[in-house]
Amino acid sequence: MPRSTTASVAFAVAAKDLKVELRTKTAFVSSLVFAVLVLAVLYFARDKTTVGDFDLAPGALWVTFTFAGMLGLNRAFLLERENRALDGLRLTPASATGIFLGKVMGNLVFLGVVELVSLPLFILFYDVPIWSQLPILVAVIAMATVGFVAVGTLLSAMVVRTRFSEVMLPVLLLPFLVPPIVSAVQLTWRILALRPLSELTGWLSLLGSFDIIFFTLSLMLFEAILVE
Amino acid sequence: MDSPDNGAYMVAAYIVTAVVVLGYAVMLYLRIRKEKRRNT
Amino acid sequence: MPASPSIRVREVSRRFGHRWVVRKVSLDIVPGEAVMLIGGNGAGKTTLLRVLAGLLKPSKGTIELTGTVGMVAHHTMMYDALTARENLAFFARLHGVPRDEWLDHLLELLGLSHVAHERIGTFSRGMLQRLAIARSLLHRPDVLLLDEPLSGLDDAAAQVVLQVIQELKSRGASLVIATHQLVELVSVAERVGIMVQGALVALEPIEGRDAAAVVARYRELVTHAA
Amino acid sequence: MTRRERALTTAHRGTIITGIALLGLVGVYVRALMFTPMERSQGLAQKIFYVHAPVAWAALLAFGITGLLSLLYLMLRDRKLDLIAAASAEVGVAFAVVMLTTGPLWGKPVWGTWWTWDARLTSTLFTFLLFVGYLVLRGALTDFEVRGRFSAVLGVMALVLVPFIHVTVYWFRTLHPDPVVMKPEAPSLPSVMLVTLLTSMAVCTLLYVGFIMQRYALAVLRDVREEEAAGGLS
Repeated sequence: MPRSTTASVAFAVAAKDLKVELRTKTAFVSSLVFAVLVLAVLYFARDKTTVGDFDLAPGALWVTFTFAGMLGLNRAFLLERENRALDGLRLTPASATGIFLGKVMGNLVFLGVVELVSLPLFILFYDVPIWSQLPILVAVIAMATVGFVAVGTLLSAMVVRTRFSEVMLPVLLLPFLVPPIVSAVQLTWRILALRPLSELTGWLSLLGSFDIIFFTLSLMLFEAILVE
Repeated sequence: MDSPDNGAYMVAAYIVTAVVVLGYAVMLYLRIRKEKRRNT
Repeated sequence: MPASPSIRVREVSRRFGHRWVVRKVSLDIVPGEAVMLIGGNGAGKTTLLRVLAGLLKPSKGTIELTGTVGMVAHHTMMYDALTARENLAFFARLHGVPRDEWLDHLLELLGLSHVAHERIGTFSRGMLQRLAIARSLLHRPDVLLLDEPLSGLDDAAAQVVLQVIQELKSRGASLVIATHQLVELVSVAERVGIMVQGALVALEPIEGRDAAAVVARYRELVTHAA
Repeated sequence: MTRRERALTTAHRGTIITGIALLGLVGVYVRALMFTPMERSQGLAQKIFYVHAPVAWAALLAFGITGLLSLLYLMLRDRKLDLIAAASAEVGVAFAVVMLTTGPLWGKPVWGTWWTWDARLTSTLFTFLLFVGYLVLRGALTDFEVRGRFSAVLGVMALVLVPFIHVTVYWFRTLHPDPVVMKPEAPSLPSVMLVTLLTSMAVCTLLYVGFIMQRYALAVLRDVREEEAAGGLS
């Protein structure tokens, strides 16, 4: 009997998640609308003369990404709760690791697209030197998103099994956002202010170690959540 | 240099500490007593 | 020497919180045999099946299972937004089963070829049930667990399912079928297990008894156990 | 001794320890308010330190124990560990409430702002929110086996997160100039003040022990009652 490897399971799960999302688009549209809303509100809520673009831009970017992302995180496991599809997954020899990695990949792609679409909007609202700093900025966005998604995927696997998962996820996830999002904001602020790399290394190392530690921890703990 | 006159904050802090600690202790005691009665 | 059992269940119990839902069930099933489980709602049939399937760990007792398991439950365990074929292809991939011809055969077998490319969100109860059976057969399981396989099926669809059960038995699979519809299923099962409040109060060969006789036996045990 | 009897004795002993600790707290109040000299530069408000720091210590002790027991629970799956971890979390939250109220009361007179975003105060705030989330999650799960597993997972995640929060807030914090005079680390205290501080810490630790014994016993009593109501495995 051919075995399904963790990798093939992960890709199958991620592909399925994204295919379903492409068909339904509910979570994607709501995340996007939310992102635009937050960007617009923050932009129009300030007096340009007193609050400069530099002061507001990093915060606006990360508030948008964080909350738009949180909106979409539950989707991955709500999908499994419908028709108890998760039981179908558990009936196959697919490992918990494979399923977790698949869900994380699905969420990363989902969030990546939301970020990709709202970034130009962000540039529209705030004239900050994005283009020259794009590579390092994208790297920081990617790192923060990985940390945020790894923890968020683990927590949403638990939360969807309670009655009020929509409210519960932000409550549990907020403290976990402090290290990655604060680092990301600090890095974004310095990047946009064209500060030398030496000023970035501290926060980059914090963000990097958060990603590595929490990705591994979430991976290992996911099995304890899946088994009944 | 004479010290700032902020004794009021100290009093407030000590009162708050007492209220919360005592409040929690009493609440615990009552919850246990209620449970004891339901448990016989 | 009887064939070695494909399922060996020893004193299995399972609780949710403090409530014991399955109590000290022991049973052996040999290849090619179908056992019918009957009992009221809350008798523990579904929980026992989920424990046998490995979805729930037994709180006490042990299960030895040779070969692979397939299950059909109340819920379809599939994705409404995907088509019939996409669902099967997804689970086939997780089972590591090469797709294509085997999938088409299953869809054919269960009379779903004409709707293979439609989203299952639009399917009727009967179509979903048959697709769920197709999904449970993807990896050619040695043991198949069916929870109310005929519920919500019209006569034609029920006949298809009964045919599939016969065919699986002839190819040496073991089946456990939890059901309320005794009439149709009594003909395909060798033995009947009667569950009352989580306990297997009886496990007897059917020996050609018809549905009415089995129901009478069930009532006798239920009143006795109450 | 049945499980219920053992729980009743634990509750009883816990109540006694809490009683003793509360008396100790009265002693600390008397000592701090009357017999410990006022710190000249901060004034009387500095005395808030003698309750604020020990309470903060007790809160972090409680949360640390919850985290460690959660890790042990995931390995040993012993329900006792789960119930003690939950009890410790609740007690930790109670202490954190005291810390988060006395903190600003101390910050305002001494540093001019209610919330100084001081590294330790802020990291305790987020740790407090983390464990409030822990209790909320427990409340939302009815089956005790799932509740035990899920809260243990969150407990372990929280244990690893606390140092991260501290570093993040500390780095963030040191970027802004220090608002006024003194940061609330434990400054080198003259001995008489130090003794007050240490006795207060001892009292708070004893209080923690009393509270956790009571809360754990309560949880066991409830569990025994539910178990009997559900009937055995006969």
